[in-house]
Amino acid sequence: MSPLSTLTPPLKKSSAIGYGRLRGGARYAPTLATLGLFLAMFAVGAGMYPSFLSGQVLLNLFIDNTFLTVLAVGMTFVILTGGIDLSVGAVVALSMMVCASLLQAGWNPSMVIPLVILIGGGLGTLMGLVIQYFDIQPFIVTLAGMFLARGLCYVISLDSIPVTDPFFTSMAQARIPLAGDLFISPGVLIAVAVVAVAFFILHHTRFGRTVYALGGNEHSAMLMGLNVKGTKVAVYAVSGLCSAVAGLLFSFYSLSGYSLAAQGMELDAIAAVVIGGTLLTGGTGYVLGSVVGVLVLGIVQTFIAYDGTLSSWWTKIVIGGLLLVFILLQRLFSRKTY
Amino acid sequence: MNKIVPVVQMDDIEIGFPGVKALDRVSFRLFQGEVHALMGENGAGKSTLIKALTGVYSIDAGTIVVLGESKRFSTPAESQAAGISTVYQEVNLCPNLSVEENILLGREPRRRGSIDWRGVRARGKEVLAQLHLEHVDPGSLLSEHSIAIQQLIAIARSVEVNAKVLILDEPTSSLDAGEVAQLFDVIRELRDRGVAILFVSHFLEQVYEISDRMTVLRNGCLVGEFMTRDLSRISLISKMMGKEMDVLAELDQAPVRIKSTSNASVVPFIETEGLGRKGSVSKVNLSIYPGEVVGLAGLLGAGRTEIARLLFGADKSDQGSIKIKGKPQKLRSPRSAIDANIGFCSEDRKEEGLIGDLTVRDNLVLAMQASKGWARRIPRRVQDQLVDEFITTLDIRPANPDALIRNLSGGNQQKVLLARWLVTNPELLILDEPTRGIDIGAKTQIQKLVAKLASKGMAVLFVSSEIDEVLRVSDRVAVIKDREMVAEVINDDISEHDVMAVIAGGPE
Amino acid sequence: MKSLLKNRLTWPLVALLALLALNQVFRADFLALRMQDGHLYGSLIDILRNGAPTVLIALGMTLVVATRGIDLSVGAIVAIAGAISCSYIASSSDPSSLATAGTAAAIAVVAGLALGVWNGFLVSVIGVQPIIATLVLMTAGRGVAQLVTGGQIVSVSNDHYKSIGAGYAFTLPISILITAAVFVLAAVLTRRTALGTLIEAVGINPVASRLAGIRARNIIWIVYVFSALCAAIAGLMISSNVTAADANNAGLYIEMDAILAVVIGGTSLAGGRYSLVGTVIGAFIIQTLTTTVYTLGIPPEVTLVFKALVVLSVCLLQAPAARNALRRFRPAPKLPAKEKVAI
Amino acid sequence: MIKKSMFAVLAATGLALTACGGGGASAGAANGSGGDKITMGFAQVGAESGWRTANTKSVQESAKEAGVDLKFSDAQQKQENQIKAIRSFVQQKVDVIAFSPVVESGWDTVLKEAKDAKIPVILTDRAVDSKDTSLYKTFLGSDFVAEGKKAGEWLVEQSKSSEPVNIVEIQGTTGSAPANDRKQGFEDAIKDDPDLKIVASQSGDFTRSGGKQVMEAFLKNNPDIDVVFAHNDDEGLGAIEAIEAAGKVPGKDIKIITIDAVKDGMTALSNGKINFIVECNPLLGDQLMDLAKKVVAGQDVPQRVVTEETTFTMEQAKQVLSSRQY
Repeated sequence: MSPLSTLTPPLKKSSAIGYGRLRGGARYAPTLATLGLFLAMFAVGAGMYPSFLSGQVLLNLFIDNTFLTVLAVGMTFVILTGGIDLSVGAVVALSMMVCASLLQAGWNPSMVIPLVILIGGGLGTLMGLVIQYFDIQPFIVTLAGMFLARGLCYVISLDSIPVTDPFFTSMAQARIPLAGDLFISPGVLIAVAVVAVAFFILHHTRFGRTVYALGGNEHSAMLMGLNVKGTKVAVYAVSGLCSAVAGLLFSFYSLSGYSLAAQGMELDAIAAVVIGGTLLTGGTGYVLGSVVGVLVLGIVQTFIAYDGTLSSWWTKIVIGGLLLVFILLQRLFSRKTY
Repeated sequence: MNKIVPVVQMDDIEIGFPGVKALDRVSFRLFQGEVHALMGENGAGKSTLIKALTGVYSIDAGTIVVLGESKRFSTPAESQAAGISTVYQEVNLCPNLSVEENILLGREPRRRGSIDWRGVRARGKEVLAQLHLEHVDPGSLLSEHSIAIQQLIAIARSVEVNAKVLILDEPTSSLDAGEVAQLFDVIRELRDRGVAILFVSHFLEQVYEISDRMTVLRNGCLVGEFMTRDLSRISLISKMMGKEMDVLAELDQAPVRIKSTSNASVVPFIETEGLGRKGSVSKVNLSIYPGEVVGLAGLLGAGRTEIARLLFGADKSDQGSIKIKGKPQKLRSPRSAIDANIGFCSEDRKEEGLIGDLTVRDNLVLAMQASKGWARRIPRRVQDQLVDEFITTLDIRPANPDALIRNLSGGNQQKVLLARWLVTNPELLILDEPTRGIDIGAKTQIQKLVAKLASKGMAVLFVSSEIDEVLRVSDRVAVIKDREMVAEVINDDISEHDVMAVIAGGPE
Repeated sequence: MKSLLKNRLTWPLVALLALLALNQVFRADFLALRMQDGHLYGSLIDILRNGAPTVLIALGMTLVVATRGIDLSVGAIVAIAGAISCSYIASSSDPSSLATAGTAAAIAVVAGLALGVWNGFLVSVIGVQPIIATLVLMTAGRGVAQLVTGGQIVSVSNDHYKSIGAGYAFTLPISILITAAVFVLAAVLTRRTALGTLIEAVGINPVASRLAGIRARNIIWIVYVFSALCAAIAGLMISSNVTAADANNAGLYIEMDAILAVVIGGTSLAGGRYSLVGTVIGAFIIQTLTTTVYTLGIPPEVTLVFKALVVLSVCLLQAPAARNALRRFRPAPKLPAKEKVAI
Repeated sequence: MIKKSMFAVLAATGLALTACGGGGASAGAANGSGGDKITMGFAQVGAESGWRTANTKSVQESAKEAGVDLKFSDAQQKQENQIKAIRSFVQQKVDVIAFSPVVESGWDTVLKEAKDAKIPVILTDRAVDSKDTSLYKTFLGSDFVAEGKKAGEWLVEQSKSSEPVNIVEIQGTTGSAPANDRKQGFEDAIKDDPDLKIVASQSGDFTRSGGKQVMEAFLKNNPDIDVVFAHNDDEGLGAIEAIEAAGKVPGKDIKIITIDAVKDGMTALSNGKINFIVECNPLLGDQLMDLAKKVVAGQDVPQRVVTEETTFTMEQAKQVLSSRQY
């Protein structure tokens, strides 16, 4: 409950200046609102189920969502420019399939991992090029990319392929102990590193600032002499790269390749980014907000698993309902007139 | 001076768009240390020529030589790399980023590959100070500032690069007198430092004040290059318009104001008492009578636009009251204002006026259609009648109702927007900067139209940053200062100076 | 000829015809129609009948997209409509009567309208971004449908109900006649009234539209309600076609098909100008594509790759930039979209 | 159940709205270990078909009868969700975990965690391909390959005469385990009979409308279809509609074989519209609870328990139809 009291001031502040134009502090309002809701949710869970209130439950949110975190990071880049990437889920599956099939064929992980990252980045770049140079809407190009990547999964194999490679197995089963008997997986470190790099790129490099400029006003960014074309292609490449990394993390997580894996994960990633406070119109948002968005989606699932009485359909309805609650509260806290 | 090699030399430039030749073998030169005005009516090809030089458009034929090197720009980045920096009329910055970032975007100081944010702040402050903008917080969002400040920040951005060539495309259209003077100081400073400056403006006085030389364009063709001091205003206008002097006599500068009939006995159409909105404006006591033009004068950012928006319900008021024809009324939305027979032309034509991808016809009847509701479509026959009528009376060109409005020039777009409200036959028409960024011909037409409308009994609220324009058209002038209405003067041969004195002196 | 090439409907139409021709090459009697049991029978009829739900949903989606929106919930609404009507019929005392079928359809349509009102409320009143607002119903809606059916496939045997999706009238499938009627309704609604112009205005410039006095809220509300209505009718068709409500799978991913159809038909997802005819062509391209997969005997594992390539090439054909590039093999001096041509 | 879940939502909503935590602690949901009552965490695949729902229902009802406290989690066909659910069961220290894997591979990590926490695991319905069989106690479920085989064997038996038989296959969801296995089993069974030939094979996504659309196309592309093999009843039922619409008689002009034996399928079978159904029994609940009790009590259980499944012809179907529960 104490986290809530620390949270109240910024919320109040942002709603107080709800009129007028967005001011400095209000830039963080949606993200802070989400963070507050996450903490509230955690408090409610802890109140309802005693074993909920444990550090490991919190850490499991990270362990179980490494891939989604990385996907959301890539998606944040794309959405910041005002675009969208629907292909990420399918590219995750493709990365897993390539990984699993090559490892099965006896390749060395030191060859497979760079190759997978290359394929992901390559697909992303390709989609970016089509979007930029043929001037086709990102929604459609990446939808086609989704079909293509998913289709290639089937072409590789219809059966699920187990991964038995020792490196992958060790990545999957290694436990990095923290204080007490708490632990995290190596994947969490990778995800955290990706988040850190993304944060650095977005806030401390010219490329990152161009991403924001592009989302603010593409035409102006062009007239300001920024490299709009290159940046636009690059964000899709980044998203592709992130999808590939997420695919590797998913491989570590599940030690298999499965052509139907990660279906609909693109919508989870988009939802996480938006819940985290990034506007789909571009220009506003933070990569850390997206991480909070992922945690929110994760805690909703944990909540449902702890409840354990929801039937299949009530699970769906509750997820939808909680999504709605988050959106509405976020609107409430960060209301902006137009 | 002729011996010196020009910084920029453009020869026989041709650019065509589908169906139109925008530039036809135009040549142009720009020398170091001069302010060169590019003159012409809307649509003469000024913007196109500038965009050819800044790499926004590719040229179809001709040569561009910058500092002795032949260039062919295909992106603004290339042009900027060659030392050419541009400030456009429409602020082309990113509203979602901070002021300092907008100034330094793409050129941020870096340390070991990472942006040096402290350096950004320091440099931002420095540049703002150069333009006497110390009061602007470099860390604030661009969108928090008025259009005028944004425009100055855009100039700050181009000052920052140490450009060889600085292009200012209508930089003053949203600045008030003080800011213009401030800007001109900066321009002279830069000129004396050896920067070649290309200046485009519709304000003749400003052009004569600042420029050394001018190039005149008409209909995409070159008319000629002149020394400013050798060319009289009247002959410049005749060169721009391609008309003889007697035709120009029509465009006299005498007041177009028609003394309104005595309306002492009439109830004001709208009357506000203590009207205001938190964080915006306050204490607005304004009444406008039928058949009267009331001007709103004040410095930029004084709250002129805010008052206009309150009277139209575009923003909700939270203080004071409004009476319409003597009856208290709340204006919660533009719709409620429209239902009360009020019309409003916004100062931001592009963002708040035009529906770019719709035709002139659709744009023109839009407000009327909106107030009828979607279910009752205005019959095509009636639409055609209205559109034809206004195309003729307002001289809208091209006279093609099916042209997309975004393809019209600024002045013609403005006329369509005016017509949008005129067809609804409003009792009060609020015009916020209706003549900004349009050429003299169209400007005079609009001023005359306002006078004519008032003489037919319409109440008009006329907002403009040009005090002389306000004085020419209004019967009364309300003076705004620091987001409050401070005075109301009957426009009885008062001068610009008088109004300035009120602004300077505060409430009487 | 030149204006024909410029017309934005030309390329989708060419793509559709090319696909049909491809089928004809592989199977000589593909385009043949014959009479059977008093109605027309053949692959073309199948395309019409099976494509009807997609066309219907895409029509609603077109108007939503024109206001800069998107409706991801249509698939869930399809499931809910089917679930409600079939459950009603299955539990009624007279499960095979016309009255039962009519009541069931009416209840489902009303439910669809209510869901549309809900979506419209979130988008226009609360101001939630459309993709997220409709994601709520997309997620929860299928759960609601399963709740109605108890997770089971509810089979009905009601010939009247069956005729909605599988019946024939005037030798044509009733479903396509219903779709045609909705198309006419949409066309009349948007072009005979001012709705179309106002939708486009709101989609192109919402701020200016508000200042011009357009009640954007109502307009946006109307399009979401219309979209949901179309989805509900499509839900009736889909469940009636197989005389069963499958809450889990009915209308799954149909939102993607519909959005594709809208875009292939030449309406930009950025809002503004739209083309209902283009959408219809786009939807039939997608349905024909499915049929082509069957005709050509493309194995299921490469079906998606094939679809991706076709979709991409249709979109490429349509994109002016791509056409210019193909024609001249160098990037055209593209005018930035937001830039007004200053002449 | 509905009431309780509503409460959970309302609690979450209300608390979040007023932004003051705590409160709803009295939700009263039984949790974790406690007493002699067995707590079972059950991670279901999803609710993707009627068969699956019957399966879920069976497990839930049997748990109630057997006095087992069931923690149910729906993975919505996603492996990662299932892993998360199992992990949260471990966290909650349930007595036994049962789950129907979404996919065969990739369970080692999470199952090891369960093993480390000394929680026994029972697989239902689908197997995992883990080499380490100590990770789970037993696998209870049907054999998809065998189902496909049974369908093929019946067909081989029926077509003794040496006339060529044209078969069309309507597959399940591309890439899913039942589709892959049933296809393989069927092909294995008919490969020795040169007269039996699969002339076309497409995915009908396990749905009626999928089955109908695929069958419509098959009928137009292939003039002589003798047999339809559909991977589940729903696809077969869709195919029947397409066959009838084409003016042919299902069951006579074209023979139909399906798998599952849900009620609608059995009805069609008893009406002669389907010729043969291989059963795939979803009612595993009672068997599962028995196994769970034994496992928790530390008794030995066989590694593999195959559900009792049979096949149905028209006559058999007529006899059992009235007693069919799902």
